[in-house]
Amino acid sequence: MSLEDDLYKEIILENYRSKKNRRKIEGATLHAEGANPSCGDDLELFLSIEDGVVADASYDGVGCSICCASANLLCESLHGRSTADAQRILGQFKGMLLDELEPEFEDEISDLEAMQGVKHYPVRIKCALLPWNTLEGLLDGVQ
Amino acid sequence: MSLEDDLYKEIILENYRSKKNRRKIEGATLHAEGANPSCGDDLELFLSIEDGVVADASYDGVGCSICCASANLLCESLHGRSTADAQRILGQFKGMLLDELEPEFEDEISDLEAMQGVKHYPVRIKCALLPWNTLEGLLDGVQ
Amino acid sequence: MNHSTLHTASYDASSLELDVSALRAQFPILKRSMRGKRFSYLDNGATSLKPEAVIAAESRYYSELSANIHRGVYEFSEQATVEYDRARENVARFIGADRNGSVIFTKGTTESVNVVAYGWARKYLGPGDEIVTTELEHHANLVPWQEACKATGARLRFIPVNPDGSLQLDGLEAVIGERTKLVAITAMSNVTGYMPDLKRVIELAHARGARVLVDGAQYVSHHPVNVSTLGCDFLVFSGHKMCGPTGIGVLYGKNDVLEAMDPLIYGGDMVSKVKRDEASYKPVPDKFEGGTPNIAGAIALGAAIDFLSEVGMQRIVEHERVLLEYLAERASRVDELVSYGPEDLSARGGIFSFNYGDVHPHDAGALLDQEGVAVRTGFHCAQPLMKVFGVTGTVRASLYLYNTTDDIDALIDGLARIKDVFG
Amino acid sequence: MNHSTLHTASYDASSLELDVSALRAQFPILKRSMRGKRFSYLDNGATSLKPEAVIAAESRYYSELSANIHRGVYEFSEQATVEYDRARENVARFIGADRNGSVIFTKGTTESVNVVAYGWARKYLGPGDEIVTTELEHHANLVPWQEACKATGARLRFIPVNPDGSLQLDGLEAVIGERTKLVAITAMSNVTGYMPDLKRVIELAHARGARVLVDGAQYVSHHPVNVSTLGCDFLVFSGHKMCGPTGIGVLYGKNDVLEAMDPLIYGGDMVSKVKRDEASYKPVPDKFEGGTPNIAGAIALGAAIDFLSEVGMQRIVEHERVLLEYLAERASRVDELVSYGPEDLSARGGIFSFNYGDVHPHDAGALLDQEGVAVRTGFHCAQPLMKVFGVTGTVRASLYLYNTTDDIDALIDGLARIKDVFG
Ligand SMILES: Cc1ncc(COP(=O)(O)O)c(C=O)c1O
Ligand SMILES: Cc1ncc(COP(=O)(O)O)c(C=O)c1O
Repeated sequence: MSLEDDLYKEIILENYRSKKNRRKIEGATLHAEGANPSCGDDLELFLSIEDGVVADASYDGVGCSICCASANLLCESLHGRSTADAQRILGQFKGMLLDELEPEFEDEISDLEAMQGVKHYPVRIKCALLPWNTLEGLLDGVQ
Repeated sequence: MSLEDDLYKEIILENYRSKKNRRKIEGATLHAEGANPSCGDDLELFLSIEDGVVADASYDGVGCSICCASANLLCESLHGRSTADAQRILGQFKGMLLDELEPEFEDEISDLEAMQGVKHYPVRIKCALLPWNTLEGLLDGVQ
Repeated sequence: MNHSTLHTASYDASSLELDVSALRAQFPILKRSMRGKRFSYLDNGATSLKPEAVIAAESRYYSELSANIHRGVYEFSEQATVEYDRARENVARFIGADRNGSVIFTKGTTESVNVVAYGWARKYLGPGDEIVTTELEHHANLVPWQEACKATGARLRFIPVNPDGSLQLDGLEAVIGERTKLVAITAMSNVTGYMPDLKRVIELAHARGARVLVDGAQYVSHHPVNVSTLGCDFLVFSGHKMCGPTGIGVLYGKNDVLEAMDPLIYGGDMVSKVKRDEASYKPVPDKFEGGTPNIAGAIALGAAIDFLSEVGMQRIVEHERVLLEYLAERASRVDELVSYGPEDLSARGGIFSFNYGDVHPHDAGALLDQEGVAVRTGFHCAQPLMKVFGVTGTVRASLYLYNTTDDIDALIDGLARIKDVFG
Repeated sequence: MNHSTLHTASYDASSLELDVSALRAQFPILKRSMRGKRFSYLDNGATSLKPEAVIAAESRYYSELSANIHRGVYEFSEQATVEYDRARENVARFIGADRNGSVIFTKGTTESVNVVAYGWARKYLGPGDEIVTTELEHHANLVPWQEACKATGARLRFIPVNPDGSLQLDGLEAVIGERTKLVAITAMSNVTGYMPDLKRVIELAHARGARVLVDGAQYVSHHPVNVSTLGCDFLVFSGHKMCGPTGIGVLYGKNDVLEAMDPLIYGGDMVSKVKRDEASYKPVPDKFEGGTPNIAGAIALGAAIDFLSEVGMQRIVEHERVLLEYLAERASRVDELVSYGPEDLSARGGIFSFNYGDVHPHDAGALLDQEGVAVRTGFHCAQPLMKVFGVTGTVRASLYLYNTTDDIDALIDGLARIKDVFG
């Protein structure tokens, strides 16, 4: 089990470095802050919803590579999805990291599986989940 | 080190069984209660002082053999003594049990040395000291 | 009459539930003698002996991990965190907690009760409210409520005790009423082993809208427990009485109650965001575990629970029942012996309190010590109950899984020694 | 440039105060490797490793005594009581307590602070009163005072921090004034190792009639301490950071203050007489030790103190000083590294906090882990200080007696790995 295989895979580093979704959305429909203060992770998540579909998603803030990569993947995977879809993806993602469930992501969002290796680093699970837990709070507000 | 040599010497058992000083003194000059509740020791100490001299001393209550024997020896050793003498004996007795000091009791009260063996049974030191600590409180009141 | 003949006849080893000699071999201290005699440990009510597996679990943490938990990004810290969390799950499973309840680690039963007395009672109670407890409680389940009443103006009421040490449950409706906000009751008296009908108390309390805290310090170590079916709101107990280490205990509570409560100990690890003038707190259980916890203690408590589960709690109950009956039987043939507690042994766990003639318990205990027999003497942190019995103390023999009839024989035979000296 | 050449030249092993290899042999965990690499433990600020003597002291209590203390009339209980009391005396001697002060066992620094925040601050403070603390405190020495202020109406004030993490003592008279009733201050920052001039703070506080609580969690494990000459009213620290076990800590206090305080934890062993509705309490220290204490933990803390005393606290100070200078020197040659804390190393204990470029501390820590290097990352329970530094966290390397230049080399060399991945 090497760190590069599990945690610092190229795909994670790419998502960490990507600035595409790292920005604020002015006038976002949904917006929330999430933090793991003891790690020093502090993110904001923005969603623009149009007709029940995620038109745009972004994040901003400070976080470790795992947290930011996870946030970027989250934004990527939600573009153009219904909030019901978002719920389903969220459930799969959390199940993958918390309940050892084998995820069944569609091809377009199969990059999310890259986060599976985080399971072997229990303290980092919290980092990977921070954006998703923040999303959960937002979606709960929608229903 | 056997229990009969240290703790349950004949002299201690005799003093425990003796009823001579086990009584209340009506109209005692000094009177106080002392207790080690967790052991179930609960004694009253009575002193009659006349012209600065202990005319009579007695105790009453519930206590283990060590506690009662110690109380009886206390009463025996104080009869006819000045309160200053009582202070000195008290100091010697506590020094014997707490500070490993070699006591120098006069012949008439050398029975007090019988309590020295209690030192080897740390929990029982509290029992042996209960009447004397009660005396200490009484004498502090005199000065 | 000849006791030895008697007991050998009616209680041979085969009637015991457990393979005691195999179990005894797992407790290093049982290889020792005390005062040159076979060591008969009958002070399990005070604390239990420790099996090798528990001692090794503590040592192993220090020799192989040693790291602090939470926030650690390196292997040993991660592993320590995993083991600490696993110990918590272990405890939860052992007491049958479901997802509506949580296990909080404390330093012992006493701290657990205080956490509730501060964080719940002081927060919610006021004048006119009542806390109900019983006259047979250990001071740990009495004094914190006295203080909570003093602080809030609530009133402390008592379920009274019968002369035999059982509770007067007939008048229960008169004690637990509309003003009752909490019932704090022991699952098993540490003086007599008496086990009150908790179900009945909990049902009535809940019907009145009151919460129930069960003091399981004596019970949990000796009996199967399922908090979900029992329905209590809180359960408190100590690791050291159940083959676990000192310095670790448990507060189980229902989540909704725990979430609404205030923490007792403030500091690191229980806060989420700290500003200069205020802080916000983490969810249960972290909120109640400020500071570096007893990591080795929690992990070793987990090992103790594995050990007990393997032995089987129901088998421990039955083993102790046989021994208690044997003890009561032998004691009944000693004229000078007065014992305390309900005659119906089926309402009692493995505890036997007595006095021998008018020999002070301290003296009886010291003479038994000379025979290698360890008993506890005194008021057993239960002064109100001593008052009911009209004594200042008792001698208490308390049993556990590694005890045998030999221990009881040593106790009863040791009484002859008392007669020699004080008779 | 070639670092290895540099340090080999200027810091050969002979400049170290301690015979480290003999010491290291006494720590079983140092025989292990982590992630397949030599284990470089630089997380001593979180908790220390344990020497065999301490691990054995705990095991020995369980294997040879196991009994509960107080009230026991049999040999093993008497002996356990003697050893527990001796541990207390040992601690008192170690911190130079005289007969005007007492040592109380708690479960750790955090509980110790809370005992004072409840039993003293909540009892004596009210609106108009002030508690003074600093911006560099660990949450354990901050959050309890926030809560005490909330409960009493007192006000919390801060000695401010300079940008380098030292305290602004120049304006001290403006902060510690006539309304100040308590000053709660660390003896050593767990983030930077900075050690404030306590003497000056204590003198001013006492001149104003205020009490002083010193948080010695980081300091006491690494430096000689004498509370009698220091003059503080309270000193708090944890066993697990000083080669001792988890679950045990110390509250030292002056007797007159302790006697007048209320206890925090109510229950058995701390009461003298208990009636149904009220109880009276034992004298110090028993009053503060309700319930069965962490007996094994206290005894093993005594063993840890014996171990440290034998090594010699002054030699530990000097050993760590050499290592800290070495670390600072090597770090100064790493361009991307930003460190926090006063430049004057003589005002600092063996702690070094830094960040590497804009790599998140968590990532830096995880990569160092792969090199066998254990560091702590995050906010170190000191959020207000993180704010001063303008960061959300740091990487912290903290030293102890068993560390060597090899550990520091592994750390600095490990930074190259970070560059590979994130550079
Ligand atoms: C300065 C300081 N104070 C208090 C504490 C809290 O100590 P504990 O977690 O042992 O209660 C720590 C340790 O993390 C510390 O470094
Ligand atoms: C019934 C009962 N409750 C509470 C306690 C207190 O437990 P601890 O001393 O472990 O806090 C005890 C043990 O002495 C007990 O027997």
